[in-house]
Amino acid sequence: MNVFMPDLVVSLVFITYAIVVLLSFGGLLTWVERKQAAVMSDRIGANRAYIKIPFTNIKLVWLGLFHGMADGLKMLLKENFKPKTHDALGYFLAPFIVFAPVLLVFAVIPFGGTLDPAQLFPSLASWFGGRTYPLQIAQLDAGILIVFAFSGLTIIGTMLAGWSSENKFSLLGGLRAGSQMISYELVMALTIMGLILVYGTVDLGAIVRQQSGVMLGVLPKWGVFMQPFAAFLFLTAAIAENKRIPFDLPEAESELIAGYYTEYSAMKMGLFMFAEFIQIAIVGALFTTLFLGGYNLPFMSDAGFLFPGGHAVALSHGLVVPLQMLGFLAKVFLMCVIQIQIRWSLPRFRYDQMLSFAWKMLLPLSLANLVVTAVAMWLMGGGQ
Amino acid sequence: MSEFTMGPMLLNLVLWLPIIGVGLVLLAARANDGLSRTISVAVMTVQFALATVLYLQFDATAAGLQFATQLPWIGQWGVSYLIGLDGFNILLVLLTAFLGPIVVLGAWTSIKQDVPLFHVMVLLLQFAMMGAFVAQDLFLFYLFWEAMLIPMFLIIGMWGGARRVYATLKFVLYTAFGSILMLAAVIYLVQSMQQSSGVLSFAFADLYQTQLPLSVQTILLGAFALSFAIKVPMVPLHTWLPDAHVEAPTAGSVILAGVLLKMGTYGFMKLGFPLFPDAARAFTPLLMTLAVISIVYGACLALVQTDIKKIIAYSSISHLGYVMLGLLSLELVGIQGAIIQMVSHGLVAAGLFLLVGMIYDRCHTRELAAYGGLARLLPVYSVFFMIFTLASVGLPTTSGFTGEFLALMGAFTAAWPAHLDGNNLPLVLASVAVTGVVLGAMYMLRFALTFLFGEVKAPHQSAEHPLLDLSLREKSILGLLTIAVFALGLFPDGALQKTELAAKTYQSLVTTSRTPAASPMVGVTP
Amino acid sequence: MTSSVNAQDALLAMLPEHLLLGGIVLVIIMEVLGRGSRSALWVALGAVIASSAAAFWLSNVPYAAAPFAGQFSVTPAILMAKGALLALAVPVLLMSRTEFSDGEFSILLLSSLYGLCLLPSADSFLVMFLGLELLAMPVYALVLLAFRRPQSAESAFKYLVLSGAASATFLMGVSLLYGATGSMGVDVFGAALASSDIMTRTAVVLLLLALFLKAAVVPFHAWAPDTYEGASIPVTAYMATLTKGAVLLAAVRLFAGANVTGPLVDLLLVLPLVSIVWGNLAAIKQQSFRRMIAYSSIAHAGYLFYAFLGDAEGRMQAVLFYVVAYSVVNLLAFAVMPQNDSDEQRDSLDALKGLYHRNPFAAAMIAIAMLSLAGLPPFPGFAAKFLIFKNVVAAGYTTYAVLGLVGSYLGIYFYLRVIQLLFMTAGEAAPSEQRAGGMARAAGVLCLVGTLVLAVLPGWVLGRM
Amino acid sequence: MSPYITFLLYLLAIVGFLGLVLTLNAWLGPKPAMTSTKFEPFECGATPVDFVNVKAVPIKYYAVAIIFILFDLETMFLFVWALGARPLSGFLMFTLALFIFLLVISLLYVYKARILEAVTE
Amino acid sequence: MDKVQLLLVLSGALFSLGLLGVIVRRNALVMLMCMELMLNGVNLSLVTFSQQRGDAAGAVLVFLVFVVATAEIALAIPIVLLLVRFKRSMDIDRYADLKG
Repeated sequence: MNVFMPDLVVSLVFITYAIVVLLSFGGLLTWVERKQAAVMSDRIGANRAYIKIPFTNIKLVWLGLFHGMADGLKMLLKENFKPKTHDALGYFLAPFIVFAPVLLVFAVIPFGGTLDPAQLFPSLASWFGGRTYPLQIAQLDAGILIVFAFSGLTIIGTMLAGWSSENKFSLLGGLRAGSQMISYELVMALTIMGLILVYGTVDLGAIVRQQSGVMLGVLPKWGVFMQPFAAFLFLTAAIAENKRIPFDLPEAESELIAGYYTEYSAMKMGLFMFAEFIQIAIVGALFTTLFLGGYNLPFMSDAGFLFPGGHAVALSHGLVVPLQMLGFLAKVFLMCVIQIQIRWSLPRFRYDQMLSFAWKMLLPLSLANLVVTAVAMWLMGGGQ
Repeated sequence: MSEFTMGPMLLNLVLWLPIIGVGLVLLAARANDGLSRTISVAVMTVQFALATVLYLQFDATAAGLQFATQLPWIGQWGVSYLIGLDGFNILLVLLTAFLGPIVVLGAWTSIKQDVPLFHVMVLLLQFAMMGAFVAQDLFLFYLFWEAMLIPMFLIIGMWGGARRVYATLKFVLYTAFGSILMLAAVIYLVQSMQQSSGVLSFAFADLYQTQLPLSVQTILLGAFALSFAIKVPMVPLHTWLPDAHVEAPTAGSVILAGVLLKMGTYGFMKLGFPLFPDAARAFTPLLMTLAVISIVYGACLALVQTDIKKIIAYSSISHLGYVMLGLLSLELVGIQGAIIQMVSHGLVAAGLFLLVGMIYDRCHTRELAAYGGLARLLPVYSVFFMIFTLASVGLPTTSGFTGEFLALMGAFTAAWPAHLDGNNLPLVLASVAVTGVVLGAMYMLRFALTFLFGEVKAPHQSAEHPLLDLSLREKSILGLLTIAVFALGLFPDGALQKTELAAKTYQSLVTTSRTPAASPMVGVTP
Repeated sequence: MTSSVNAQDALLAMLPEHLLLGGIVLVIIMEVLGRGSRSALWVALGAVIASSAAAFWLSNVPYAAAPFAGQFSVTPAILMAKGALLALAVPVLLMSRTEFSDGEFSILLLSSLYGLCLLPSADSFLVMFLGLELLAMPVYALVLLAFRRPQSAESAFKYLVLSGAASATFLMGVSLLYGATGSMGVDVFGAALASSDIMTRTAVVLLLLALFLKAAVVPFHAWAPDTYEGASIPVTAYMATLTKGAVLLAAVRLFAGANVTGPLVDLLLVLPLVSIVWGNLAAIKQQSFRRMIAYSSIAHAGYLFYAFLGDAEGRMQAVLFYVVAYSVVNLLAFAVMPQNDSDEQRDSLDALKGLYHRNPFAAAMIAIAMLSLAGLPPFPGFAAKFLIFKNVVAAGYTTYAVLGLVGSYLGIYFYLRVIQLLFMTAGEAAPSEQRAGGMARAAGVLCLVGTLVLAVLPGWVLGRM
Repeated sequence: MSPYITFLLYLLAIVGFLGLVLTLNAWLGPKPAMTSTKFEPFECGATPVDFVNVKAVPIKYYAVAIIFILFDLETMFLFVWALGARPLSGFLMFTLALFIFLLVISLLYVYKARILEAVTE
Repeated sequence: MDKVQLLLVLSGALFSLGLLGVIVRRNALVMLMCMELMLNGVNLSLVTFSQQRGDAAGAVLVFLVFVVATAEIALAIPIVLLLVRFKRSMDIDRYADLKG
């Protein structure tokens, strides 16, 4: 029986979903960032862009939601400037190397539970042959290692952008970005070490599955409750890895203009910006997967809800899957909002402070976290 | 060697005394040069006295080693510290010990720089030479044999003449080349002995038992012979010797001619021929030819030299040819003659080199043409010079006569039966060798005549610096040598007795065939 | 997997390594606390001496264990080898005092020694590779550490690239062998020697080439002279002696019980011979002492590989004895080298002219070292060479033994030339010339004692190996 | 279907998207003539120091890179340890303790060497 | 040609290419890259064999190779930088103060 076609179709659907979701998140977050800033500073913002329906006077403002679209359009229509001296190959490749890995990371993140197409489309049951699909683009065992591998690529892209532009400020920005990102990359990897020790796997799907159910009677068995400290460290490191305020030194406008992408314009510059916003979502997704139970909703299993105290609500598969997907998106969105909240709340670090914060603060703390986790597990009987 | 008695102790003392002397000289090195000289001459004298005791106590009738010491040394390789006296080495040990103080006294004033180092080197050399003579273990022998190079290298290189570095490198490189091949042969010999008989030992006595096919014997003898022949030196491997002698300081020349050259012939006698008797016999004609060529060629070269040291150097080549001739004759008389000739040449050449050194110290040139009529200026010197010249020529009553006569006699004794069998070569060779005696007389007398008589010439002398005759020190060392030369010439009986048994042993070893019945193939080269 | 580890064995069998590790950690801690500089050397010395003593003690017990089965094992002979090599590191540390004032040298040297200790014990290629790298890697840094002249960087780079390429070659060989046999154990190498399978044979050739590269055997020697020249004296001494010895011990472990047979034997016959001849010839024209030593070490690598022609059981002993004898005298020469302001001057052979008249002790020591390296009796170099050639003859390779000996004869000239410069040539001291530092001289005396012991009592030493 | 193929498809889709937008931009964007002023590197509003821009990278940043590489390797080993540490025996705890101890020592050494401070000095 | 052979040929090609590069290329950085290429060829073959045999030993060695390669590069880069500073060039033919 040919299993290739159904697999291909499902994969293409997943890929489309992922790209659409991530791109919309990226676009949406530009608006969220503006809007949230406005709300926090008690002003009305991002309300000018609109679509005027032709031949009427109706302007669709929709809370300024069209700002994101306008940005995108504007960048498409701008002049594609290239500096006089630059390394052509590096200059051309850098946006790709920055942008692509960010999206690629999503390949290993499960954005929902297991899909059984036969239940959703009974007519196609025989075509699918009873195969089920976890909602995840590529089920790679290496899981989290893939995440780190590809976020590492971003560093190269960033530095390449800075170096190939052959501008002093770009170079400095690139170097700062490089040393910052590698430092926090390291911290990020160390923070989840405790989690990996607890779960005993690096496969993100398995990690999420282990987070279903409850512990201590009421609490969802989420990573954040098992490793609260790690969650905090991870989020900090992830924000820094994304070069967001308070760690935005590589592109500090007031110091370095735009850092490594000073010499980029139009859509190429847009891609750098876009990548940053998408990465907010990716960080949110990662955090959700690792610490917030992923697509798991509290007290919910594949069969429906089972609340403490014995109340049970049965749900059909057709309901469970969208619920899980929505739950996942909601958690991710929440995390994005938190990140933007942080962005508007904190001042920027000084460069040396930023480095020593990584090496002298987060790194020892994450090591301590690992040791404490290990000791606790050992005392509790070796984590059988 | 069943019990540890005074005898072995004495031999050990004789051997190790120079090392004690080295320690003392090093301790005194910071003080003054005179102390170094005194220490080393004292040590050498004591050594000579003890060696004399050994000589007197040596039992000429007893077979085997005397005063032997055997201690396990490198057990894994079957190497032991085995030393002892036998008829082969007793005379040479005595000669070495006798020349020791003479060398030091001879260099008393001529060595002015780095005096402590000089004495350290002389003492080390003395130790190595003594060790090579008394060693009864091949490994030990090789060790001492090679160890001699280093002090000699420095003695020639540091205190020698203008081209000393060239000469000393040539000396060492020549000698080392032979030694390397000998080392390979030693390893192969011991290894094949172990494989065929299961005995892992370097002791000469054990090695004399080895059975080897003729082809292997030939190759091994070739390696040994190359090493020894370079040391003797035999033509055509002699070219290092004139250079070394000319550039060496007097003391170096004396040691070189007096003892070091004997190493080669001693090696042939003790090792080369007895270890590989079949090959030795097979190659006797070749070796004998080379020996005779050495005699005649050396003498011819000596005849045309203008450098006084070179004359004596080439005469050494000629004289040692007789030793080889005697050894190869395989006649008792010839073998004994060879031994006596070794000692005799040691004494005579030492005396001649000392004499040349003394005149060089005074006149700073070695050109024969620069001298003349010294008999008028330096009467005492001239007397001694005549004595040693005549001893070198082989005048009866001197040691030179005894040695050469016996060696030639051996050659003829061996040649006659062969001649009757139709092999004329030995007879021809022996006859040619006799011409060497005549040539010897020619070059020595030419030397003495130009040197001592005729127009009075002596460089570097003036009214302020008159040419002084021999000092008491010089007289006494030459006197000692003269006594020895005459003693050996007039009363060779004692020496002959002590070596008779050894000569017989040598004879029987070399004449007994030792090829195995069925040749075991050992160490086949892939 | 983990439960099979016997704690006591793991502690005892690796005691020398543990002590070294303790030393490293202690020195780093002291550096961190800011009181390293002066006392780091003493701590490192203590660690090396302690671990050497531990190895000797365990060897004498006698102790044998395999705490990590299939990875790491010790026997009395191996422990003896470790102890001997570690003891040789003591003079290196002592003579480092004049060149390096801070603790980095000690840390790097101890790390390298740790790798050295792993090599003779390695049961699997994993450990052996780890050992080889741990051995070499700190040395790259050491070459660069005493940055005395621009050439240091160049020499470090050359060493790194060549050594890295050698490691990769080694690994490729390991990989192919692993593919062919399915085992990572070093024992498979011996069986592979005689194999006719093309993959296995390629693997063996690659492994041999890697060893030749690491040990600087002609034609893979070009890095050695450059690297030795650019490094400072203690580092050159370390590279020329211990590193080379460790590589050879690794080779011994690799060949294990195997007699050299099969079609690849030619490789082991010809290249070492060429190495001997070329090393000795090329050394003649050198003007720099360290380059000369480098070429001499190339020749000595040839002798050492000759040992592999001999029977398997005597190999370890022959190699170890040779390495010890060769190292002791090399270290002796380096320890007493007079100091000079500029490294070039210190290194030049001309600086040795007439040294005897200025510094008789140093001149005598260097002379002894040269004579021993030349293999002249009664110095230990002779006994070592004798042992190796004896084994070669016993194994039946008489022709090659003779050729090797003749090759070694070629070397005598340039060693004697050094003595000639020391004793027979007049030379003025450079204005900045000083005697070697006190600690270095102490190292020299230690080496002298070692040399004398090896010269006078080779039987005693051999009996213990 | 192998997840790697899916992964590759995903990658292709992303690169395709990128190519699309960049091509659109190149096609749609204006292409005015270049002027020399436009080519001057922009340096924070000040007159450019030098028209030839720099490519040389300050060496001090390499120090950070190197310590990152080294510690990242340690992390790799920790990954392996964490994955393999089941059941968590005393011996494994001991190995962790040893490892972390050495890690901390080297971290302290990094602090002591002032590599981080050097970047900004 | 099955998958294993293909992978082995690839790894051999990588290795040989690297080796060739180390020998013939004159740019210091390229030489280092070629060295890494050799190691990557090795890694590929190790992993292939490890998979083929279902044995972890090969994969473990790969880990060690990672470490070593990284440490080597960590050391190599500063050395190259020093060289460039002294010679103003990455061409190793210009590093001829020491003639091998």
